[in-house]
Amino acid sequence: MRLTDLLGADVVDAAGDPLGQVTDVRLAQTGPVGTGVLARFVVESLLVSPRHTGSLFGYERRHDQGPALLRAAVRLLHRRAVMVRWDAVDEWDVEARRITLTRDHERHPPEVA
Amino acid sequence: MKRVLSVALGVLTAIGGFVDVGDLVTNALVGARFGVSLLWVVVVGVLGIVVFAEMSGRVAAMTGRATFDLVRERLGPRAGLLNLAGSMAVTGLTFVAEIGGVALALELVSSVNYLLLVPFTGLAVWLVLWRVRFSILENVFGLLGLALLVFAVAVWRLGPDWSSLVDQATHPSVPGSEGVPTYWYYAVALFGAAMTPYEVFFFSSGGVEEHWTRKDLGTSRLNVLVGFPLGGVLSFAIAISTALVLLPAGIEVDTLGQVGLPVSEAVGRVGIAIALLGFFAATFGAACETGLSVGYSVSQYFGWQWGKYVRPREAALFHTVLLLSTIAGVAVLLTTVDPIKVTEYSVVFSAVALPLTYFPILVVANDPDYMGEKVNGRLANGLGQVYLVLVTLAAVAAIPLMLLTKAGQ
Amino acid sequence: MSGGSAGRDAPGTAAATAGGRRLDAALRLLDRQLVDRDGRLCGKVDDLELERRDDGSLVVTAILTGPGALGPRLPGVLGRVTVAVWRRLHGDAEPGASRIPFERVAEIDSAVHLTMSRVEAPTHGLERWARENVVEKLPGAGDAPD
Amino acid sequence: MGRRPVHLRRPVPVVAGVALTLTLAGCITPALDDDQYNAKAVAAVEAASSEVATVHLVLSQRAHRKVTSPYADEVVTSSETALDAIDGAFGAVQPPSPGADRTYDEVSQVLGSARDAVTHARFAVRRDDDGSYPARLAELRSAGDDLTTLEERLK
Repeated sequence: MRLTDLLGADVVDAAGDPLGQVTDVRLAQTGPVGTGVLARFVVESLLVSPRHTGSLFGYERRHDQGPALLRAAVRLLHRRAVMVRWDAVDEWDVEARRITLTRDHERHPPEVA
Repeated sequence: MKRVLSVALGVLTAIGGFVDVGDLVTNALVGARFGVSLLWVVVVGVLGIVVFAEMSGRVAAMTGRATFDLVRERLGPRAGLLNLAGSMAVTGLTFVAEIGGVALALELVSSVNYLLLVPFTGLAVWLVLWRVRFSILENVFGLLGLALLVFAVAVWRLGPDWSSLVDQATHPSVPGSEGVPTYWYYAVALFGAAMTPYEVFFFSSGGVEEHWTRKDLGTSRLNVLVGFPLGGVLSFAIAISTALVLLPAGIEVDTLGQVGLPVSEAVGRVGIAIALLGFFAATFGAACETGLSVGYSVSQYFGWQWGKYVRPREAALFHTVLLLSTIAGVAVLLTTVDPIKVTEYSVVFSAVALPLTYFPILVVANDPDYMGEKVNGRLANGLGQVYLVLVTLAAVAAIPLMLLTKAGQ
Repeated sequence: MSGGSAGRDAPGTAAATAGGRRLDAALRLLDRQLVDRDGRLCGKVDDLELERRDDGSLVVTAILTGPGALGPRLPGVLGRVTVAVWRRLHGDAEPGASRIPFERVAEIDSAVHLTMSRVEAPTHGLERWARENVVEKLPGAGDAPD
Repeated sequence: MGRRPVHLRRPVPVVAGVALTLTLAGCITPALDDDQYNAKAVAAVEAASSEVATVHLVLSQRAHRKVTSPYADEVVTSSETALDAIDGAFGAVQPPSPGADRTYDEVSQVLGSARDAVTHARFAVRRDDDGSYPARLAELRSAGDDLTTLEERLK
């Protein structure tokens, strides 16, 4: 499997209602650090937004990144962006590029800091 | 002392390297047709290139990454590839114009038809790209380019009525003999000539070539903040000199030879010899810069090793691109297209391509993950946003104006 | 540098990964420059290989690079042509993308730094081809610029 | 990522195509009525005026030894070539009505004498014949005046 199998996949809740598509994948470092090489990364959560445009600029995840006009425009486009944890994924159909979330999944704000 | 010298050298080469064939032809042409009524565009354009070159230089110094490297990261591979194709079309066209400009300058010296000089010029450009160290290339042509200061001397010796010039320049109006769309067409062309995208590719990649780090931020800024505006003064001088000599005589510029006539008028034979040296240095230096910019951008998109800081065999794909683009540039000129016409189109298409380059730079220069505390301040962002609007307007207006005015006729 | 993206309040911070670094893959890893242990540039992060573990977790196992990874991300005909040409050059029927195991990653900042030399990198083929067939045929290819 | 439609695809080839067409097409397009023909006549006369003025300027500079002989030669020769192209391009346009034939005759005659004046200037510059410069300058001035007069009448 590839990262790009996840990116752009449709995300629906347990009832089949769409949340949008995966616009980014948050990775978390695991295991010991300081061995001279980076430890593994695991998929921690998915950034889900109704649209893709402009998400590569990162403004929906940062409220302090300028310039203001651009930030406002991208944040408006992505105002419904949410973060869902990978363990809230009930089913991932790689072929159909479709991810179904569990009934009790939680939606978090996408801010990084 | 050594530090002062190296800073001075940087500023001088930034001045001498500022003007290329696009600035030369467009400013001369506009001065001869519109007098000083379009000089305000040069001011706007020079401020714009200062704003964005400063950003791209800061990004290069802080991250070690040049502009196109980051274009793909921020736009993704698809939009990045489109951007690459558009930017390469424009930079390639400029490359053709510069090689043609060198050949035309040599024709004025040697009286040999420029078409015979084109293959020789192409070979010379390629040899410099292949063999000559980056700093030598930049310093030699930058310093020789200062010969264009002779246009400023010419203006001074022509002794214009300064108060009336200032008045016309600050209260611009469309001359009676020209249509409003034509005026705006040339406004867009001048803007494109001043803000040519390759200057930013080259400036940021040059920073990486010279291994800039955070310590070089001051030097890089000084080059941009002092060197570029003073380089813009050269553009000014060219436009004013043709406005003073060619406009009253009813001469429209369509050859490089005509661009030199105000200098011979005011300074005589020594003047024209210096101007020819300046033409040669400006076009040859810019031919190297645009050629390198093509190689830089393609390599940076795909992540290949690029640059003149390694041996050619260590950057084989980069050097293959340089070789092929030089051959292609020579081939285009050998079809006998008029290099001056190519130049006129290249500056207008530069205007079309401006947002492709400047938008991603503005985003990256604001990203704290790359830039740490050196992200854009209020001034850079304020100006950056204003210019983003301006370059978008120019890009949108360029083609309709070109069709409407039959390319400025 | 990218360490700044470690999110204090990032959702779902499990005990095992507490304090660990967070990276948004598309924003911080994808399309980033690869740099070998000698500081030479050797391609882009064109994709990442993911592997599903028994516990349901998804682990990043390798960086995918070169035409086999970039091709599928390009639009329509261009993407198909890239993959087809890659196949033809490669000789295998299904060459897949070139893999760089994630253990070979030393550091991620404005570039992805590897612990290997670019000569060992799987995408060195095209560069090698250009070197042997174009650049080394020209005089002075091995000289430092003067 | 494979299936999202791509919206941004076409501009580059279109832009390049337009550029190529405009560059290659030059300026010969048909004149559909007398007004268009007249506009082309004015454009041709204007362009010729600029060339004659160029030669006049460089010749007077040469007379005062402000410019080297090869440079003057280059400038004069380029203007001569340009005049040929202007004449050729205008002559290639079919006059749309018999009335326009008169415009053709007038323009063609004035362009012809402009061409002669420039050619004479070239002879003088290549020979570096100082004594003949005043006469050549006068001839160029007169050709230039004729062009200006005609341009104003056609407008």
